Amino acid sequence: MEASKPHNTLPKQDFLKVKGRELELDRHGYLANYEDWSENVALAFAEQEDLALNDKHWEVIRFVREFYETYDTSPAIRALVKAMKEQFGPEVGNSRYLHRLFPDGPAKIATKLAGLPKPAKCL
Amino acid sequence: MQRFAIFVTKSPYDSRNAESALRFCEAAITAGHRIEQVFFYQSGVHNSSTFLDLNTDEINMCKRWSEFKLANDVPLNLCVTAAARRGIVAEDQKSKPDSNLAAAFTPVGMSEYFSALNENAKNEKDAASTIKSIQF
Amino acid sequence: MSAYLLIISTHAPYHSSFAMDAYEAALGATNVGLEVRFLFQGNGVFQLLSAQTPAGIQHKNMAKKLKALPLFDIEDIYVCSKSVALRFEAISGQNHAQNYTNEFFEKISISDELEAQIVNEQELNILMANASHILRF
Amino acid sequence: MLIQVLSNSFDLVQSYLPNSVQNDDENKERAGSVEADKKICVVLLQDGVYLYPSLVRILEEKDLNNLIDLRVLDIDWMASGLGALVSSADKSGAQTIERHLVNTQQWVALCAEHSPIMTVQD
Repeated sequence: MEASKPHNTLPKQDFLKVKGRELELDRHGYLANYEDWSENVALAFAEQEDLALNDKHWEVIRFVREFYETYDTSPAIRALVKAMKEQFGPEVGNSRYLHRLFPDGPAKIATKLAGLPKPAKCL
Repeated sequence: MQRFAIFVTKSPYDSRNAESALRFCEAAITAGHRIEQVFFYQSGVHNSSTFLDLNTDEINMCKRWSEFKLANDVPLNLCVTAAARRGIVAEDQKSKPDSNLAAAFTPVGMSEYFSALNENAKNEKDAASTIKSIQF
Repeated sequence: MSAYLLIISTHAPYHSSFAMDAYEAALGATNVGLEVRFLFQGNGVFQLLSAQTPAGIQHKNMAKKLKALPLFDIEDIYVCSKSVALRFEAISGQNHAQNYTNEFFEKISISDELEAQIVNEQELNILMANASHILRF
Repeated sequence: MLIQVLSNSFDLVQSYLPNSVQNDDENKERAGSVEADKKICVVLLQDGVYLYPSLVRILEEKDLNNLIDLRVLDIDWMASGLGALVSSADKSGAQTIERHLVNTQQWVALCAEHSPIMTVQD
């Protein structure tokens, strides 16, 4: 008899290995549990993204985590730029600066490194 | 001639909301108006599901919308996030080999609807060119 | 008079997706440069209670989310005063209604920099009539 | 302004109707209103048709007929079966509803004419 096809299963779970621990990822490859985050998580994601983190990156990563705690929202790019401008001034709070730091999209990558959910596509 | 953009927010069968929307669209076109797009948001995204299975004496909204599009070439857009949250997926989304999104519908961002209305704002002086939004 | 989209949010935050749907529609609209004005009406005013603690139901805090509205360029925010008064009469069932209502108005503020505008019936009618488009959730 | 009513919740709909004829000029000026004094068109569809008898009464009682143009979509009205009830209860009722009924084409025309259009539903 033919084995039944397991087509009604939930998608396979992916994990991120950090210091011997396996952390659950969502289906976009973002950290599933915000509380699992540590600086090592950011470093592990940065390696995936081929990104060498410097102080400027860390400033943004910490800022988006703070943003998330304040507004319960993963910052989309426009809100991120505006909020950073308010806190750090126009030198840092502009989209060109952020794109230089995170060439694949500041909101998309910085939120990933910060252990937040992916910002909604349409916002 | 008036240009309309239609915003559908309710699931078919649960409510007759979408039926009224479609009736409006067809009557508007008959009267010489234009329907610029129909946008499906909230539970309205269920209108796009090919999994709808109704008897022949009941109204299948997915089929009706698809026929409407074929006849009138009106874009049927749906909010990709609202759809994903309700299990409506297009084939090209990876990790999901199956799709229940009918071919007549296009998954888009919310901006697709609002850009149309914004174009409106810019042409405010030209009343004939403004697009009117109607929610269902 | 500038053209604007009026979004009316009429549902309490956690029972259904309506509050989030209204919020995300507003964000989507400003994203393309459309001017948005946001009105809390009916049970929508419950979204403004500042002490929401939805951790137990594993939901995001709507009051916190609303504080981000100005970051998305939504700065014209209105609250229907009649909706507030009606609801707090119902909650108290007694003469405390006025106290609850006053307390509510003192405590809501979308952010430290931004006060919601309390509107009466006439102001509300004008706000609606002058809108280019209205979406009501 | 046009209000499409798809709900039969009376309180909900009433909250969007002007309260009485005496329009507050002071308020209007304060908000710089141009449009607010225009007549509001109310179109009842779907479950909204069940509000028709109550709305007709309210418009009479509050003398709002100059401010509100009440319309009922004919096919939804027919579907409801209210017609027989209204005309048997009140002889003039049958004539009144005739004046308020619109067909789909007329509904579209009203939408083309008015702005903005708001939909009230549950």
